[in-house]
Order: sequence, then structure tokens, then C-alpha cells
Amino acid sequence: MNPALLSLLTPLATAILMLLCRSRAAVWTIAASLLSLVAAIAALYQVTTDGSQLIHLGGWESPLAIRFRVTALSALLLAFTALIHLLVGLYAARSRHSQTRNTDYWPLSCFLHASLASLWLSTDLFNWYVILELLGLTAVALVSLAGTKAHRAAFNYLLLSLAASLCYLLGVALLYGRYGVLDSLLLADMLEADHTTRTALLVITLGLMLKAALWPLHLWLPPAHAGAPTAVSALLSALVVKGPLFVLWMLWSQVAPVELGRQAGPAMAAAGVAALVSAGWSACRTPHIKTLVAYSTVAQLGYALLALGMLLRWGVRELHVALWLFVFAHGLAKASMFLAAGEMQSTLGSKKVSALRGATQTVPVAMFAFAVAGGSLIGLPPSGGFLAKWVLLQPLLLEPSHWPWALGVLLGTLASAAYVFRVIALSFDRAPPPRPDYNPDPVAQWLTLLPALLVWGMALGGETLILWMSGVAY
Amino acid sequence: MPDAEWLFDGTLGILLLVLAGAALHARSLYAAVVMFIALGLMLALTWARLGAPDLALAEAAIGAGVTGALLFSTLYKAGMDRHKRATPNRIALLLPGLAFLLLLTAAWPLPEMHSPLPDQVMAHLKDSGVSHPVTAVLLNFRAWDTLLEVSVVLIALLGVRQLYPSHGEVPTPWPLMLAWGRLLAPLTVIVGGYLLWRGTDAPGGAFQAGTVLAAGGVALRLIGVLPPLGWHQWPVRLLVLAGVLVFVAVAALTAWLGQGWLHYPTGSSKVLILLIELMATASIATTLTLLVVGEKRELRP
Amino acid sequence: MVSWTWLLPLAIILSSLIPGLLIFSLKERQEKLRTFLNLTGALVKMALVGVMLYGVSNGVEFRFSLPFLPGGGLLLKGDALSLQFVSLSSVLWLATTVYAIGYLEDSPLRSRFFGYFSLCVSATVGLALAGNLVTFLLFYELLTLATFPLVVHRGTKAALRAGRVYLVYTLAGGAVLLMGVVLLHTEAGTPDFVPGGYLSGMDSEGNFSSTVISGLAGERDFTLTVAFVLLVAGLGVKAALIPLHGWLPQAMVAPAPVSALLHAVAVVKAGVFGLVRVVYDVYGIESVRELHLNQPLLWLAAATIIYGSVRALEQRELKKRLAYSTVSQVSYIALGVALAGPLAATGALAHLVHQGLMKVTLFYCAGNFAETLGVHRIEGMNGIGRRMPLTMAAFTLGALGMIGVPPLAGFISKWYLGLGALEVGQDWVLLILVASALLNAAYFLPLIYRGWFAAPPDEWPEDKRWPALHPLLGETHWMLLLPALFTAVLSLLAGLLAGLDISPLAWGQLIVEREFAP
Amino acid sequence: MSTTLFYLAIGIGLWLMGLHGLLATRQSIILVLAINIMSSGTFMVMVALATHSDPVDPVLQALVVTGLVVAVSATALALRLAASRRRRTEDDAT
Repeated sequence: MNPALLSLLTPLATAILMLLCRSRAAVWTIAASLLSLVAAIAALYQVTTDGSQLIHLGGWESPLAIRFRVTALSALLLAFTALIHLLVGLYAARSRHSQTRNTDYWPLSCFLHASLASLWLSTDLFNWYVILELLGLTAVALVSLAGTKAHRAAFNYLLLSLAASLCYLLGVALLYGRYGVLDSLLLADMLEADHTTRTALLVITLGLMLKAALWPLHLWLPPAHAGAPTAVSALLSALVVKGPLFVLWMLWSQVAPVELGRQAGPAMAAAGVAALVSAGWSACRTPHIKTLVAYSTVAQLGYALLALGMLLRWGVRELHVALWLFVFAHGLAKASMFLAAGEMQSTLGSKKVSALRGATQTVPVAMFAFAVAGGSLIGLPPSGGFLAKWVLLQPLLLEPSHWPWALGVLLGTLASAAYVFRVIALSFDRAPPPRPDYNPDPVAQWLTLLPALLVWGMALGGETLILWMSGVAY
Repeated sequence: MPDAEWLFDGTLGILLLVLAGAALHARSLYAAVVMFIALGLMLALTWARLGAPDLALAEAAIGAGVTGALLFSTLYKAGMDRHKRATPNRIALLLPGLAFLLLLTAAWPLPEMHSPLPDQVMAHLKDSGVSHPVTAVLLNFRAWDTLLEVSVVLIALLGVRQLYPSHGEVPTPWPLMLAWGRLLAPLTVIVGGYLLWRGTDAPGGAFQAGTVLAAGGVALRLIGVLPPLGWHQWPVRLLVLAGVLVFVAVAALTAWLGQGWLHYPTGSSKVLILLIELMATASIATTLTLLVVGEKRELRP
Repeated sequence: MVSWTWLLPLAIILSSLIPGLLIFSLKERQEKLRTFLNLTGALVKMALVGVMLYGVSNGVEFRFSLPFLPGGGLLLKGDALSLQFVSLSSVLWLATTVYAIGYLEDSPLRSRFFGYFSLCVSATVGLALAGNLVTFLLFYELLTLATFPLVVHRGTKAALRAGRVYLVYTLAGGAVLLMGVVLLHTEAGTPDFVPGGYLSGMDSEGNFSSTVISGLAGERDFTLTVAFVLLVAGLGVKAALIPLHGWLPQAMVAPAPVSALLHAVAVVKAGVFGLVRVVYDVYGIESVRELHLNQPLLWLAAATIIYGSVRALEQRELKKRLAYSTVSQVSYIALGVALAGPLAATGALAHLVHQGLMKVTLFYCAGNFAETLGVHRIEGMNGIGRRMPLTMAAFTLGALGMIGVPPLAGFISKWYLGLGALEVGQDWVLLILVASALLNAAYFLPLIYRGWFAAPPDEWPEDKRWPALHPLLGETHWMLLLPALFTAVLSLLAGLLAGLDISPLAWGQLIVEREFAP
Repeated sequence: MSTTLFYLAIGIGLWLMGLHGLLATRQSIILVLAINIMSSGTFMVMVALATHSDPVDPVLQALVVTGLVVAVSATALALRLAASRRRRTEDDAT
């Protein structure tokens, strides 16, 4: 069997069997993530040696059936998804505070994994719609695991997600009406810059931006991500918002006519800068820990949007690398940050940022994880976030006329530094006497640190990674 | 008679818009739901008018039937009937107005365009194992979509399971309802089975059949013939999961032993499709029944 | 010989990094082990630096590289300039560690403190050994991160506020520096630092050409100028050039050993050291002159010197006065760099070490006064020399050196700076030097007078006594006293023995010979 | 104006009506209805497009069947969430 398919099948089958046998075993999920990771790495190896491959589902030829495409990027995304699930699963299995005991967290997270894996592989516009719905419903179910207090956020999340899907579907319907095919690779050769295409792309883009919580359509994200159980928040921020982003990237960079991309690029880039600044500002103002981290996700997605916009505008190849490096670095860092924030919040017994006073003394390792992850979000060297920013900045600084965009990156850096250090500064305060139920769990805290260490480890192989990513086909 | 056709189309179109508006702006929630169900029925009529009988069946069963039942049961359970009317919002009016023009101009040239796909479907229909093109697309050409869609139904149930349980017990049924229910239930089984079987070569199929069966299931549960259904009962779980399970198993086996992911071996297409449809019907029927009638609470006691 | 040379730069960094990480994991009461780790690390580092000094003076190349970014890997390299800074920091680290152990005796959270303390030194050393701009940037940011916990160590309101100000300045500076580095990278890549500057050896296409300094095209000039401004702005924050100096006086709330480290070794020096690197080894004197960038830098440095001194005069709190004095004194180095002549450069490089030795002495002494007698303000220093004669003697040496009294270290560097100014025809700089010396005298001499000649108060605010090693050293804890004496003597020797081959001045001359070599 | 175009316009109208409902109301049941109206509009656009081939495009029909099932699943979840959310606000009030 093709290893990429195995990487997709493993979590799907595990989820079903787990539901059937009524076992909520963390062990199975972790084993499935591990197997999926190994399969994804095998797929990556295969792709790098043999080049990207197309899988015709059902054996039918392309306009009729759905196709999967395994490229270096999709294999990398498969591996990344499995890795994040593995890391989060380890934490969720260990921590008392992961809010996963006695719930359907494990099968649902497997479904989440499977739907993301199929998203990376698919190339079909309608198939993406079904996957996005699956992803959205799974995410909502996971958010509502947190109990009744999260239901309002879950409801709003569901509604917006549905509305976004319907925007997307309307656009897809228009495109199908215009060109008669649904396969994005076939569409790539057919699209013309006429009014119908333009409108369809506009509607699709709005839908996807809403789903990916890209500024200014991000307002649903902070309550949903902050209200979810800790492990779920990590998965949502690290992975789920990246799904629609992937579709957006595919559509604009591979399918849409170049001249439309040129026109849309600056608008997207401007939205990206606005996201960096405004969400950064909100993160500095919010009184709650997890809301802060959630706003940081919105802000960091601004980098990706900026990279995408500039990519469309100038067609510089490095910006693909920058975009995906941001996604990987942010995923790892944000997983760590959410886990650390949740662990600290539960250990200290308060959702407020102010409760983190003296956290370096009461929950030192989790606080360290928060800081290390934050360092990568700011883009301090030598972290994954720094690599991404380095690659992004070069094309921005190449021409003096592009420099204003670099200023946007500068502002984003400062904003992220502000909200990260807002927490860190507080944690060096002298701690208040511990609460009576204070009972820290060092192992869980170390597990929150794991993804953050990996994101800094990314930098060790930075040169290889960047050169490899610049070399692979997009 | 183009004039009569236009009259019909015009009336139908306006009725649809009016019903939609009424559902959104009705004075009470109850009225809104009634308007909405009427809208569903009109939609089914429209699909039939547009030459899509599969959809007409599906809409009548799913859109109007199940959604209506869900809406009413929500109204009943949550005891909601207070309703603040929507305040006229200038943005909410202006934005759709502009968007309408934009979208309409975008859609203007579309009736002239032609897709190569229908011809391809027809060309490969004989290899697909079924003779009804819609079923061929659903369960063969685009079977992966359908697999994911069955998963969506499952996830909806899993999601509902995480929430509050439905309120209280089923009310005591009237005698008349008891009698009707006993009559209705076997009927639904027959109709559902017929729809399923017919789906291979004429309009009909798993979803329609599953929905009809679910209606029977709901009726039986309401009159108390069916015992309370719960996730903890393994037959229920097996029924709910059967569709996805068989589908995934077929996908895995074809990928592992056969020629590729969901590539049915020549000759056994029809058997496999029937098997999948049968299981999917069972799953959808059980899942929808559980979604409407709810189940015993077991999470977080 | 070749087989181990790549290891040495890494080993120098690890000699403080590993103890630092180990210390984090220690329990609060494992005091002996902690002290052992600290001192072992410091001694090993000094030994390694000694080996490297010997090697570099014999022409051995020490080089460690790791691929990290395309065209700009992680590169550690031991050259003459880096050794000037590395030696300073390793010697002062040893002294400050001893001092800090004494200073923080019985205070809470010492594992955390010494952990970050070691990280801070590791970052400083890494920064000194950085062989290209990317590596420099990396350690520059790490230094910010490692220093912040030290600044806020006390956890008081004032400390947290100071920490916040420190972060705002340094992180913004870091971001600006990053922009500059990337901009330069897009223009010319990130080659190794080269004596004489790699940009001077490149033509407008960014290729190395054999003919030095071919015509720089217009747009390239503009880009290079902008990059220079960004780099100087980024480095100027740590170097406390006006108007970017605001964090330094506030950071005074940190414990005395931290202040000593910040002012003499780590943060401020890192900024100035970066300036030296950028001007000499990235742009090269020729390019800087050609782009007309040295003159504004010179004005900025001169203004900072005068401004710092004037503000120091206003301060009534001892540590604050010392802080503004740092603002002023560190700019001497920037001044020497901007003068762009061999003599001035020699003076600047010597001052890098001299200022470190003198300022660290002064901070140790200020810490001793505060710790032993509770004296924080200048008014409290009356007659303090009678109670603590040795500390006051060290203080006097440091202060006189700062003023530039011969034959102390400060005199040597100022003398060379003055000669350098005359050499390049910027005579007005002499006026600045004289004015600053007068101002220095105006804010240091009264302290010396009060300390020795004014009548002591009947009772000190507090009067702590520790068991003495020797009756002569009984005025305060020996671990507080010895480092102060040690550095005071060093600063005296640096001036007296400036003619020797091993003096900072001689080493500075060696560097300058290489930088200004045709 | 052909039949196809007429139903396309009606579909777009329904879609926008749903959107309008989403923006204009805060009542959770009505919001769910609005979403459903929006999806009906989308489906109508798709079915109208299906009529311009002969026989009626089976691919689009199949897509709409899939869409309908997805929509009803999502509606079920949304309604239960709405009910639970409502109960919570009532709990808070008492």
C-alpha cells in the first residue's frame, strides 16, 4: 500500500475500532499517531526519491474521479500532522488537566487526524468541501468536550464554520458551472480571468478566510480556542486552521490565473499585517491566558497571509518556503504554548494572566515551555520561527520599494514580543503562597516542553531544510 | 406551453423566497419552523421540477422530514418560544443587495457552459456496476466523498453525545398513535428497502432509504415499542459504525490487496456497492434515530 | 594540532553553558555543589581562553561551523578582536562569580540566578566568538533573554518595571538589528568577518573583486547606508548611545553583581563590540568613510559622552551615578571607532578592556557599601574610608582611572584617543575629551573626598559583620572584598604595564595592525 | 431569461437571504434556519446548473445529495448545541 494512504488510513481505522470496542485508550491513539508518522516519513522518502505521484481513487481517470496527489509538501504535512498528534497525545495521556478523561477525546482526535491527512492529499474542490465540513464538525465536537461553559463558543464556531463552508461551496459551484471540472490540477490549466472566475474566487476566499480565522474574519477563534480543553486547543491552533489555509494556498498559487493573483496579493498581505498588529494588540490586552495564546494564533496567521499575498504579487519562490516554514514553526510552538498555558492555568487554578505571577517558581518547566515557544513565535534565533522570518524578510528587503512590508514584519515581531513577555515578566514576580490544592505534575510539564524544543531543533538543520524546501516542486 | 411553465416557475420561485423570508422573520419560533418545513417541501417540488428525482426524494426525507423533526424536538425540549424579532440592520440589508448583483452577473454566462463530466459518467456507467448514474457517482466514481460524508454523520452523533442529554422520558403516546406507529413502522421498512434496492438503477439509494427507516425508528421509539437506545449497547454501536467500517475496510483491502484505494475488482462492483449501501443505510437510519430521539446520558454522570 | 582547533571555540561556550544548565536543576540548598560548578566552569573557561590566546598569537585558526541558514551558517571563530573581549569576560566572570556567591549568601532563588548568570556569560562569549553577522545576531538575542531574568531577579515592583523597560528597548533593538542583518544579507550574503571589512572588498554586483573598493553604485550605496543605520540603531540600544540609553539607568535595581556584569562585561560591551565588528569587519573603514557614515557616528558618540557625564553629575544615588558614567564611558569606544584612524582604534580597543576593569571595580565597591553598611546614596559616603579602607581604596583607583589620571588604565586609552583625533584631523574631539574628563572629575572627586576626609556618621544605617579570613580583610565579607581588590589591581597594572606585549593596549595594537593592513 | 438562469437567481437569492438572516438575528434557532436556507440556496444553484446538460448532470446531483446529508448532520449538532447553550444561560440566570 502507498505509505501516504497508510498514514491516512491508520488514524481513521483506529478511530472506528476504538468507538466500536468502546475503548478510550490513549495508548491506541498514540500508537496510531506513531505508525502514521512512520508511514508519512516513508512517503516523504518515496516522494523525494521518485518525485511526486498521483493516485487515482477507484482507478478512474481524472475529471471523473477524485485524485490524490502526494508531493513533498503534502508528505511533509502528513508527517507534521502525525507528529503534532503524537506530541499532544502524549501530554493528554499523562496530564490530569488535559480534560480528556472519560470523554470521546481519543476517537475524535483520530478523526481530526484522518480528515487533515485527507485534506493534504486531496486535489478535488468538492472533496475539500466535505473534508472541511468533517474537520469543522470534529473540531466543534472537540471544543464542546470542555463542558457547558464552552457550548456558546462551540455553537458560534459551528455556525461560522458552516456559513464559511457554504460560501466556499457556492464558489465551487460557480467554478464547476463555468469550467465543468472539480479537479484543481485540471482547473489550473483552464482558468481565465473573467468575471465569473473572479467572483467565484472571491466567495471561496472569503469562506476559507473565515474558516482559517484570517483577519478580519477571525473573531470566532479566540473564544473557541480558549474555551476548548487544553489538548484540543493545541490541536486546533496547531493544525486545524492550517487546513483551510492549505486550500487557499493551493487555489491561489496553483490554480488561479496569475494576473488575478497579482491583484489580490497586496490586499491579502495588507490583511496579514493588520492581523499581526491588531491581534497582537488584543493579545496584549486580554485578561485570560488561553485567550492570549488564541489571539497569538490569529496574529501569527498574519505572517502566513503576508507571505501568501507577497507570493501572489511577485511570484518569488522563496515565499512558498517562508509560508510553510511559518506553518510548521507555528504549529509546534503553538502546541507547546497552549499545552503549557493550560497546564499552568489548571495547576494554579485560575484563567487569568495575573495568576501567573511567580510562575517561574510554582510551575517552572511549563513556564519555560511557554517562554521557549514564545521565543519561536517572536522569531528569536535560532528557532523555527526565526528561519521562517529570515526567509520571508529577504524578498521583502530586496527592493527599496518593498520595504514598507518589512516594516509590517517588524511591527508583528514587536507585538508578539510584547504579549509573550507580558507573561514572562509577570512570571518572574515573587510568587504568592501556593493554594491548598497546589499539586504540580513535573512530567506533564516536561511534555509541554517537547514541541517547543523541536521547534528550536528545527534550526539545527535549518540550512538543509530551507534548501530542500526551495528545491521541491510546488 | 411555455407560458404555463413560466407561471409555475415564477410562482414557485417567489414562494420559495417568501417562505424563506417568513421563516427568518416569523413572530414566533414555532411559526418560523413551520415556514421552514414548508420551504423544504417546496424545495423538494423544485428539485422534481428541475429533473432531479433523487434530490426530491432526499430533500423530502432529509431536508423536510428529519430537519423538521429535529427542529420540533429542540423547540419542545428546550421549551423555547420567546423570540425577539430581528432588528432591521442596515448592513444586513445592504450587503446582500450588493452581493446579489455581483453573484448574478457572475452566474449570467453559466447556462451557456457545458461540462464534460456527464458524458464521461455515461461512458463509464457500464463499468461501474450500477446502472443509475447518480448512484454510480456516489458509490463508485466519487466514493471517497461518500465515505467522508458517512463519517460526517457519525461525527455529528459523537458531537451530540458530548452535550446535555435530551430532556426526560418520551411522553405517553395516545392510543391512536400507537396503532398508527405499529402500522407505520413495517411500512417504512418496506419503503426503505425498496428505495435502497432501486437505487442501483433508478432514483433512490442509501440516504433516502436510511432516512425513511429512521422515520420508522423514531415512530417506534415514540410509541415505546423500541427500548431506549444507548451508545453502551454494542448492537447500536455496531449499527452506527457499520457503514464507515465496511467502507473503510473496502478501501483498505482494495488498496492493500487490489489495484488501488476504492478500486473495486472487476465483476464484484455491484456486490460491493450493495454491501456498502446496505451498511450505510443501517448506519444512517440508526444515527438519525439517535439524533432525533436522543439517547440515555452516559458521559460525565 | 588541527584536529582539536574546531572544538575550542565551542568548548569555551560550553564551559559556562553546561554548568549553567546543571545549576538550574539543583535544589536551593545544594550550595556547595553549585559553587563548585560555578567556579569550575569559570576556571576551565579561563584555561581554555589561555590556550586560545596562545594559539592565536601563533597564527592558529580556530573555527567551528554548523549549517544553519543558507549562506550564513553558525560560525564560531577565534580571532584577535574576539579574544580581546573573550579574555575580558572570562576573567571578569570568575571575579563576579566569587562576588555574587558572597553577595547572594542566604538570599532565595539562587539556583535560578546562577543558572541565568552562566547563560548570560555563555551568550557573551558566543557573541565575542561569532564569526559572522548571523551568529552574532543569534547570541545578541540570547544575551537579551539570559539577562532579563537577572535584571528582574529581585522580583520587586521596581525590578519588574526596569525589566519591562529593558525588554522594550532591547527587543526592539534586536528586531531592528535583524532587519539590518537581513538587508545586508540580501545585498552581499553573510560571509565571515574579515579584517578590513568584507563589503570593502566587493564590487557592486556583490562579487569579491581583487581590486579593493571599486565604485559603489548609487542604489547599493543607499541600501548599504540604510543597513548601517539599522545595524547601528540595533546595536546602539545595548551600547546605550543616546537617545537609546533609557534602559540602562533603570536597570540599576538589579543586584550589584548583575549591574557589574551588565556594565562592564555583557550587555553594554556587547553593543559596542558589535559596533566595532560592523565598522571594521563588515563594512571596513574605507567603505564607512566613503559612505560618509563615520562623521554622524562620531557626533553621536561625542554627544553621548557629554550627556552621560552631565546626567551623572545630577544623580545623588551612587549606582545611578555610576550608570550614567557608563553611558558616557562606553561611548569613548564608539568615538574611537568612529574616528577611523589607527591610533584612535587602538585607544578604543584598549578602552574596551580598561573601562570593563574600572567599572566593574566601582560596582563591586558600590555593592559592598550597600551590602555592608546600607549606604546607597552619595550623602551616606561620608567617612566611609575609615570603616572600609580597602574597598574605598579600590573605589578610588577605579574612579581616578575613569577620570584619566596617569598612569592608570583610563589615561592610556584617553591618550590614544586624543592622539587618534589629531591624527585624522578632528581636533574638536580633544575638547570633548577634556570636557568629559573635567566632568568625570566633577562627579568622582567629591565621592573620593567624602569617603576619605569627611567625618563619618555616628551610626551606619546597618552594619553587618562577617567572620574574617584575616584581620586585615575584616571590613566586609571576603568574597565581596577580594574581587574588588583584584580588579582594581588589574586596572592599575593595565595602565602601568601598558608597554608590555601582553597588555590590552598591545593586543589592541595587534588588532589594529591587522584591520588597517592594506 | 432561461429556466436555468431563473433558478440560478432564485438560488442566489436564497443564499443571500440566509446570509442576511445570519447577520440580522441572534436567536439561535433562527440562525440554524438561516444556515439551512443558505445551504438550500447553494444546492439550488448546483441543481440549476445541472439542468443545462441533458440528461440532468448526475455529478452535481450526487454532490447535492452529499451536501444535504452533511447539512442535516450539522443541523442536528447545531440544534443540540443551541438547546444546551440555552439551558446554560437559564441556569446562570437562576
